[in-house]
Amino acid sequence: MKKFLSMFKKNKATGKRNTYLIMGTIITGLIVIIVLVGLFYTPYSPTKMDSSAKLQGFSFKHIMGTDHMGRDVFSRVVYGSRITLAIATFTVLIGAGLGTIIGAITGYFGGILDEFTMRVVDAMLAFPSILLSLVFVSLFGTGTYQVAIALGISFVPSFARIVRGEVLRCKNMDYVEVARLQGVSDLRIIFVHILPNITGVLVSTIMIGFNNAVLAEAGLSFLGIGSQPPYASLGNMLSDAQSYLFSRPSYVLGIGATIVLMVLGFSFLSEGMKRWK
Amino acid sequence: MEIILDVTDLHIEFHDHDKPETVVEDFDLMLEKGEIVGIVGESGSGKSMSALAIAGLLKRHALTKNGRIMFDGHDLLTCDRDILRSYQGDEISMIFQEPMTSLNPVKKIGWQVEESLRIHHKDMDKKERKRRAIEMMTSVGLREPEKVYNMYPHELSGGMRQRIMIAAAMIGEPKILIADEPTTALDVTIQAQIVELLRKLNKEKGTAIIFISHDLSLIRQLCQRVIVMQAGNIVETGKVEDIFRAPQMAYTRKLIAAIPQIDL
Amino acid sequence: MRYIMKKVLSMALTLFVVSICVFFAFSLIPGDPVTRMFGTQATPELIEQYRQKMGLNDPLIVRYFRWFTSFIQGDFGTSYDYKVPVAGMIAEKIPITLTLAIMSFVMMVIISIPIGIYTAKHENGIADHILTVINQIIMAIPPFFSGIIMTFIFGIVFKLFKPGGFVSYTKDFWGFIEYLILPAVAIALPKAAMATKLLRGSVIDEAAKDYTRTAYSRGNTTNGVLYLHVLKNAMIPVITFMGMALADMVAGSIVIEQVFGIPGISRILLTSINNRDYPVVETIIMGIATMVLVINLLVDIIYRIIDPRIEVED
Amino acid sequence: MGSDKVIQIKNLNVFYKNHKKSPLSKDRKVHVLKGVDLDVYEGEILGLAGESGCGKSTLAKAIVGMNKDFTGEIIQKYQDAQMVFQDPYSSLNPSKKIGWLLAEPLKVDKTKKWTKEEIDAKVKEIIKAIGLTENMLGRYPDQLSGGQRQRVSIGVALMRSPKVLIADEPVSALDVTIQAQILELLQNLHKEYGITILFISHDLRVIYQICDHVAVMRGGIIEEYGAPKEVYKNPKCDYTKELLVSAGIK
Repeated sequence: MKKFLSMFKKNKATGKRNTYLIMGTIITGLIVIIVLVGLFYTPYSPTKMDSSAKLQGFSFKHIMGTDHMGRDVFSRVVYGSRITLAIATFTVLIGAGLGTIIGAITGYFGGILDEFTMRVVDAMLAFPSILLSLVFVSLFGTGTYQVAIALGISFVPSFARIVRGEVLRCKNMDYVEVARLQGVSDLRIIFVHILPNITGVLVSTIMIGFNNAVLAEAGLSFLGIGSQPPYASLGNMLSDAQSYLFSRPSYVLGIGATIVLMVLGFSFLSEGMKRWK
Repeated sequence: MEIILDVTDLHIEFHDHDKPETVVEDFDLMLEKGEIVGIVGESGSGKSMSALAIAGLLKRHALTKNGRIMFDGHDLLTCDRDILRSYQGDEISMIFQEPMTSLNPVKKIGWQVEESLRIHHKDMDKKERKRRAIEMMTSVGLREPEKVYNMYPHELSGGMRQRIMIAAAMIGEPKILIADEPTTALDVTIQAQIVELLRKLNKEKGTAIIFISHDLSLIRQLCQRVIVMQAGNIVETGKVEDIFRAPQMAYTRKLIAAIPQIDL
Repeated sequence: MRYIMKKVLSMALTLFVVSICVFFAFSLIPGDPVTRMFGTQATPELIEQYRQKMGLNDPLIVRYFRWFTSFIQGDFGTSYDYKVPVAGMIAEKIPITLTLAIMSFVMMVIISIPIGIYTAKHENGIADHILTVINQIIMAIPPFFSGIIMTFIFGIVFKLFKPGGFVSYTKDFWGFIEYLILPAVAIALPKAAMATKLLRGSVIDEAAKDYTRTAYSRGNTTNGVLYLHVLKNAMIPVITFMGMALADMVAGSIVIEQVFGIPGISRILLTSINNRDYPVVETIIMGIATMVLVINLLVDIIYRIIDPRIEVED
Repeated sequence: MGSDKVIQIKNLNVFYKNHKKSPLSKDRKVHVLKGVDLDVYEGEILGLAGESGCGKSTLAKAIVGMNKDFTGEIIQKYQDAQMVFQDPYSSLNPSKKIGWLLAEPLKVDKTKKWTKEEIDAKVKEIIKAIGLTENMLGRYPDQLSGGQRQRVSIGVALMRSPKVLIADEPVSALDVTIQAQILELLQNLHKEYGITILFISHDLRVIYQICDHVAVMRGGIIEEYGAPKEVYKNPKCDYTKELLVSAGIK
């Protein structure tokens, strides 16, 4: 944590600030705060229809306008962001958690297990990620939880690959040999000696994971897979809004911009954290 | 003797950080035609930086260079980039410490050996270039040069790659060869062969050599004159035998003392 | 040649493994296909009769080999919903999706390579900074959103094309290509941004290596070093990325076909997933898997041509 | 005889498997050590000389048990040999402080349970023995110079007071003046703790300076063995001669 905070200060050697990290923190922070506040308060109920106020443009009353059923788009976006973020978090938790364990163990021990696992991982990685999630969705079903699990599993291979690569790199360092000579147990070497050296890469990968998870969830729900109306997630709402592109073009903007900002926040954070040591 | 290179008051400063950092201060060097001069020093002494500056290979941003490097009537520090380039690889060549990484991994050996000819002798035809390359590769002691000509760097050992580097550097018959720790990454027996090769080329082609090393005993084997550097400054300079017999400065004495003595 | 043979063999092996995974995954899902076919009209006798007819009572292994052998002979089974052969259903859709993917790929290559080289060459210049930020933003815009925006700008404001006015390639080939331009741009943009970023980084990394210093020492100009020495090395990771991007684009077109109302394989795939029409889903997945593997094979061959070190490592 | 030998190596053969990259390619075995016989005597510094690829590091790894895939015999009087590596930059974990690195060998010691006070005392003893000060304990490896790092590496190896220390090219990556200091440190520790040292180096001069015996290796075989002074004066095999000439000694 201390290290994280110190990254906001000017770099002593180069005199530069980590702009990406600052921008990423501001954007992501803002979205997270709005979503958290949205747990207790939104300007309108996201499901309350008002037939007298259909498809209104941006105004002070409705900052993102209203939709085709007269619901307040901003309130719906806050609600949809909550679903998107929740699924993304779940996805990254599964992906990073399982991926780190699989990658660390196969990378460290090597052998047949490693060769087999990596074949499977490579085969999965070669598949386009959206297709992979579609395969799992068609196996598990199309509900919110199913989508979260499907996305989570499809994220495991990339985490496993990256962690394995890092562990392999560290494993060949002499300090691991030294530890082995002293009789340090394998698990202690993996988790106490090696893992602290790859936190930088891991944290940055997790942020990229969020970035990809938000994109993937939005894509799937745009296709109508995932949480169902009236509690729609962002992609779903965007798909609805597209039908009204003629009558109220600005309808898509609020929703689309939210997705872009959410992704941008995470991608900035990841860029910034690549400089984490 | 004819002076072919005259470096005076060379001063190099890096500006990567807030505070400028001086890496070379008041470096002087007069190189006579056909002689071998050694520059010795530990890491951070500025020996490689001086060499890179002479070869015109220090990157142009984030640093300042002062002083003069006179070659062929031009100051290489201030002259036009095109003039500098016309000397690089043709009149002034350089070989480096890491033969494993100094060659382009995806280009054939022959292509890399001929490169200087392609750049500086545009009228030369392909056949002649190849003939010269094979000839040069033979004279640096490569067996089967025809075969090596079509190989890639990863197929060769470290010693062979350093020979290739030397062949590529010498193909334009330069006046000056700058060798930056050319044997440090090699085994002792290979090291001795490379040193022998450099001595032979110096004799046959009359190329002057600036030989940079951290190893005083190696300098003693090859060079006539030596410049001792420490922390960017020249500590002492003179004939190799004089310096070994009667080192003037404390640092030189320390360097000599660090060589384990063998009395058989 | 031996290298290619080896890769083809390994590709066939992978495809075999994928087919096993796909078949067993879809066979293990709860729910009986016959019940699924007849819905509420299903009587136990009818179900049993069809189970016999379709060979569903045979052991899984037998069914797998039956499925696999007919699959490689081009018989992909019959759709539960439409009761027609799957092959016929998707045959005319594939060229549409494939054209879209290839157009996006060409655009990505055309955009990313010059910009990547330019920004790397002028590292830390003003243009580099601006392009890097733009890049970062473009990467964050999902194709379905940029597709909608483009529909609005070019379709509704400037009326340069008619949204939803897709023409099939059988009727008007150039009209078909014209309609696909905007969708292809939408797919290509984020990939091009990523490729640009990767190429820029790769060129900068390679330019810091020892051999570039050697190249300068022989009197090369900056452009000489860049184009004769650095670029070939720098392309190696970019080619891997582009191969994966091409595969991604085939899948990415699924979403974008929805945005632009293009009747490619996406609509069939989505309805089949929603309706659990497994023969169709299996076929499309196997089709895309085969394509992905063929792309990988091509990437491996290009690799082998560019990087002479590969043979030794193998 | 016999009892004063800390390590006896008899007809040691080591094969390296070239790890296969795909199931379609064949395993290739490389014969790295070809019947090595070597005795290491208690309290001596034995120099192992040779060029890269001659098998000297392989021999070291076999002795400390990092490579168990060998035929022949390795008899050790004490089973506690520790090792110091060449590269002072990769042999210290960059994410740990010096104090932690020194304490780790005691924390994982299976033969004895160390209390916190005992560990602290031992760490302080060793940091002094390797010529560093206690304020270094709170630093990270990247805040140290190459020579200081190599001192710490030696310190880590000494924490459990081993009777045998194997030093694999411990000074090759260092500047000459630093090299001299580390050699002096090794000699001092040798005297003070009575440790037997197997000193691996490609540098015949360094071996001459500190070793009691020297074994010259080439291609997995020990070509020559003896006291450095004798071997250097009257080298019996051509290879030793070539090495001596190359190094400018003869």
